[in-house]
Amino acid sequence: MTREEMTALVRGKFPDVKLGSNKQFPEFIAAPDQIHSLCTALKEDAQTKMDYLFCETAADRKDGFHLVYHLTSSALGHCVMLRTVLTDKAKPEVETVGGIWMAAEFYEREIFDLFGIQFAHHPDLRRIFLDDDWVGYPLRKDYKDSFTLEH
Amino acid sequence: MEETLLDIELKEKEEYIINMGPQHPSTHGVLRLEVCLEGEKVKYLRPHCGYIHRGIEKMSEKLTYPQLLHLTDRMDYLSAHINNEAVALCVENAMEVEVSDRVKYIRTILAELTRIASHQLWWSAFGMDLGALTTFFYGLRDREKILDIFEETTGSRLIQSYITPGGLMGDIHPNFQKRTKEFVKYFRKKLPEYDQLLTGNVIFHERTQGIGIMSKEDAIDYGVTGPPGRASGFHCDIRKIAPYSAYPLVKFNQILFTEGDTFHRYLVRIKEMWESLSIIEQLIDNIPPGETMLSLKAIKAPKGEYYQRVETARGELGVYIVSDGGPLPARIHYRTPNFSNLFVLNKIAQGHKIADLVAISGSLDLVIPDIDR
Amino acid sequence: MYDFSPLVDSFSHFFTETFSPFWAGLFSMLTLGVAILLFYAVIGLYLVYAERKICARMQNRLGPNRVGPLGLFQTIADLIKLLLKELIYIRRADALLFNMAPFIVIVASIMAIGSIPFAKGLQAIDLNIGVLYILAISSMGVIGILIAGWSSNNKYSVIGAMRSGAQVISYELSLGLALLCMITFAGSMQLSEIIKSQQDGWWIFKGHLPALIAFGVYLIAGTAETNRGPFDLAEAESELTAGFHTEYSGIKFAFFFLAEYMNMFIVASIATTVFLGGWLPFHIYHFEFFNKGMDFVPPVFWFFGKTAFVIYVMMWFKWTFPRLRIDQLLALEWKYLLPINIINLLVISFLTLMQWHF
Amino acid sequence: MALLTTIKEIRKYFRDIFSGVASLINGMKVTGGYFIRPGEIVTQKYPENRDQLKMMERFKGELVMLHDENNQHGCVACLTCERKCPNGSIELTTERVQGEDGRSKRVLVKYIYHLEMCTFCGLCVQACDEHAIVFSQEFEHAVFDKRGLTKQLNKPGSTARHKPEPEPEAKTA
Repeated sequence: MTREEMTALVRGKFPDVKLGSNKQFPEFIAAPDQIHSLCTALKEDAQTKMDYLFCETAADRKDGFHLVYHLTSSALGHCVMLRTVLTDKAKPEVETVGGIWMAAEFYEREIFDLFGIQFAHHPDLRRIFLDDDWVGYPLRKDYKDSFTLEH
Repeated sequence: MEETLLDIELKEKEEYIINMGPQHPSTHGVLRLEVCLEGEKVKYLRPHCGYIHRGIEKMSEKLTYPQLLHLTDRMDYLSAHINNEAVALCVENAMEVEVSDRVKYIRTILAELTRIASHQLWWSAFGMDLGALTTFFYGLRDREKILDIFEETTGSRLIQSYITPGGLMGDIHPNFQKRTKEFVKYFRKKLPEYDQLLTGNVIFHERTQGIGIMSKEDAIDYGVTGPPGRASGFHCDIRKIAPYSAYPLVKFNQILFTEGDTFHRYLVRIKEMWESLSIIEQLIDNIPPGETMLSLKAIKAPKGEYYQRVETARGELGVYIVSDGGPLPARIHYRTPNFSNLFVLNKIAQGHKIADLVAISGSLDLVIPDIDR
Repeated sequence: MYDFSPLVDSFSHFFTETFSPFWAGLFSMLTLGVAILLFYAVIGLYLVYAERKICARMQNRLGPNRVGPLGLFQTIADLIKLLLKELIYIRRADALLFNMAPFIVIVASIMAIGSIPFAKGLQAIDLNIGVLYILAISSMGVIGILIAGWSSNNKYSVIGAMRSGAQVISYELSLGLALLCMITFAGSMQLSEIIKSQQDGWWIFKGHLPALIAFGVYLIAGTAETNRGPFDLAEAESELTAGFHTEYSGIKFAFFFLAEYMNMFIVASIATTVFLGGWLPFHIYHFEFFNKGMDFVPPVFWFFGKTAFVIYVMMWFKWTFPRLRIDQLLALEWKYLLPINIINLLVISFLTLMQWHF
Repeated sequence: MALLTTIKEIRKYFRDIFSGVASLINGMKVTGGYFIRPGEIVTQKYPENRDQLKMMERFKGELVMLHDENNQHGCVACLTCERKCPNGSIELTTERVQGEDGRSKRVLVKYIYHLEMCTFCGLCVQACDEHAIVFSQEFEHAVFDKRGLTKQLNKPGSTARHKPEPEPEAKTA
C-alpha cells in the first residue's frame, strides 16, 4: 500500500489525524485519546492489517512527550509510524495498546520505567529495568541524580 | 521491595516458586525467572530483567554518532558488528550519503561471519543446556577461527567497534579473504559433525520436538523475530523484507518453518549457518576496490527522525534516532530483539517440565545485556 | 596360576596364631577396612582424573596438566582443597539428616566393594548371595541422596532428590533383571561361582545374543543407577544448579563426588564379574599358544582392564549424549528396557533349559 | 484389522529402538573419533608459551605513544583524541610556549591514559593525524593496584618532533 493510499484511508476514518513529515514511513499524528482507536482500526482493517508492532518508544521533546509507534503488516509488508504528543509533562497519561499487541505491554512497561508515562488500563504497569524504589524517570531531559555529570 | 498484588496472591495459594537466576547456569547471564511449579510442571513464570541495565539509551544522548559504536557493541555482544552496522546505516540514511560497494561487501561478510559465530556459541550453549557437554567445546573451537579473522582485521575479538557511520575504521587486512575462505572450507566440513552429534540424536529429538510450540500469531503478537519467529512461520527476516548493505546482491533463502517448536528453532539456526556460508562465498571473491571511509566533514544527522532495521543473529534490531541537527542525538532508542523474544517465554513454557523450560529458553537464545541495554 | 588365597590365608594364620581369636578377628577386620578405604580413595581420585582426561581428549583439550606430571596430582590437590574448605551449615536445614546423608551414600558404596572379587582369593567376603548383596547395598545410596535433598531445605535439592528416587527405584528393576539373566546361565549367585562358570568362556560370548542384550541393558541401567551420563537428572547442572548436593560444601560434597565415581566403579566391576569373566583371562578356544600367553597376565590386570573398559564406555556416554527428561527416563525404563529384559530372561531360561549355550 | 495395526505398532516399536540406538552410536562416533584422533588441541599452555604468543598486528592492546630514538614524539597537542574519546580515558595537559617564529604554540606536558576506562574503540588512533598514538600488542594488563592502570604515555623528558611548518600560501587559502 502506497503512502497516498494509506493517508487517504486513515484520513477517511479519522479526519482529525494530522500528517507527519517523516520521509521513511507514512507518519500520522493523533491526539492521545484517539491513538487507541486508531491502532485498533489499523490492525483490524483488512486493507492495512497492521498486526506487528515492531517498535514503541517515547522521546522527551520541548512540546511534551512524543509517543511513537512503528507498525507493520506481516502479510502485506507496509509500515506506518504513529505519533502522539503528551503535552502535560507533569502527568502524562495515555491509553495502553497492550490489548491490541502483546508486545506493547512490555514496551509500555519500559516507557513507564524510563519516562514515567502512565498507561491507562495496562494490566501490569511496573518498573521493568530499574529498582521498584527508584526515584525519577531517567530518560527525561530534566532528570538528575548523583551520577549526572555537568557538561 | 514492595509487595505486588500478585505476590500476596501467591502467598495465599502457597505455590512452589523457584527463582531461576540471577545466577543460574541456564539463564546465560543475569536474568531472573520466577517460576511457579506444580510438581515439575511450570504453571507460569515471570521474567525479571534489569540486573545489568546500563542506561545505554541515556548515555547515547551524550555521545556523538561515531562514539555510539562502543555502546552498541555491548548490547548484543555476540552480534557486535551487526549492531554497529545498524547505527551506521541509520546515520548514513539520515545524512543521505551512500558508502562504497567495497564497504557494503565487507559489512555484509562481517555480519554473516558474526551470525555464524553467534550461532556457534548458541549451539554450544544449547547443547550444554540439554546436558550434552561436549558440544560446548566443539562450538567454541570453531568459533575461535572466526574470532581470529575478526582480530586480524579489526583488532578485537568480541567487541570490534569496526563498522562506523561513513564506512569502516580501516581497510580489511590483506589476509582477510584468504582466512575467510579457509574458514568456510573448514566449517563446511565441521558442520555435518554438529548434526551427527546433536541434530540426529534420538534423545535430542525427544527433548526438543513438540516442546514450547509458538504459533505464528503469537510470534507476531509478541514481536518475536529472528530464528524463533521464523521457526513459527513469521516472515521476519529484515535481510529479505528491507534489504540493506550487500544483501540485495546475494542469493539466499530465508529459512521458514511452521512448526514453531524448540527443535525447529534449533533447525533454523543450523540451516542459517549454511546460508551464511553461501552468502560469504558469493561475496568474498568479489569485494570491489573502493574507499573504506567516506570523507565527511562532520558526522551528524540533520533534524528529523530516522529508523533503521537490521537483522542480527537474534532477530530484528531497530535503531530510532531523533535528531535536532546537532552533533549529539536528542534521543536514541534501540529496539532490541531479545527484549521482545524474552516475554513470550511465559506463554510457550507453560505446562512443560522444568527441564523443558531450560530447553525453551535456550532455544530463544537470549543475550541478557541486549534485553537490559 | 596367580592364586591369592595362600597369601590371604597366611595373613589370617598369622593373626590367629599371634593373637587370641577375638583380637585376631578385630585385627583382620581393621586391616581389611584400612585396605579397602585406601583402595577406595585412590580409585575414586584417579577415576576423577581419568574422567577429566578422557573428556578433555574427546573435546580437543588437554585436561588437567598443571599439578604434577600430566596433572596426575590434580585430584589430590582438589581433595586437599575440599578438606580445607569451610563446611557450610544451613540455618533451617535438618542438621542431623543433613550431616548424615553423605555418610550414608559413601558407606553404601564402601560396603559394596567388600564382595567384589578382584582376583582369585582376593575378595573380602565371598557371600553365597553376592549379587543380591551388592544390589541391596548399592540401592541404599539413594536413601542418602533423598535425605540430602530433603534436609537441605532447598527447593532445587528436593526436586533433584525426588527425581533421583524415582529414577533409582525404576532402574533397580532392569539392573536386577539383567543380572538375573546371567545368574540363570551361571546357576549361582555367588560371585566366585559365577566367575568359575566362565572358565571356558565369558558369558557375553557364551550366551549368544541374549547375553549381549542383557549387557546393553545392564550398561544403561547401571549408568542410570549411578546418576551419571545422560541420566544425571538428580544433579542436572543446567536445570537444578547442582540438584541434591547444592547446599553441601567441603568434604561432605567430596563424599558425594567420590561416591558417584565409586558407584561407577562398582557397577563396572559387577559387569566385569558377571558378563566379562571377572579376573579370567581372554581365551580363544583351541588356540593353546595364545591362551598360555594370556594366562601370564596377572588376573588383577584382567579385572581392572575390563573394568576400565566398561568405565570408559560409561564416560563416553556421558560426554556424548544430552540429558533425558524425567518422564522420558521413566518411559525408557518401563516401556523399553523392562519388556526387553523380561523377554530376554524368558529366552535365556529357555536356552539354559535346553543347554544351548556353550 | 486390529491385528494389522498391532503388528504395525510392534514394528514401529522395534524400528524406534533400532533407529534410536543407531543415532546414539552415530553421535558416539564423533566423540570417539576425537578420542582416538584428537587432531588439533585447542588448549594453550599460557604462561609457558609466552614467547611464541604473538598477537595480531592490529590487536588493540593498550594505547602507546610512539617515541623515536631522539626521545621525540609526534603529538602536537591538538586535543582531538581527548575529544573523540567516548568515556574520557584520555586527559591531556598542555601549555602554551613561545615558538621559534615568535607565535605562541601549544605543546604537550602530560598525556594521561586511563586504561581502566578504555573501551578500545580505536577512535583516538583513527583521529590522530600525526600518527602519534597507536595500539600496542600488549595484553597482560593485570595489576595489583588500580592506580597502575593510569599511565602517562609521553616519556619523561620527551619533546615534540618538529613538523615542517605548513606553507604560508596554504594557510591563507
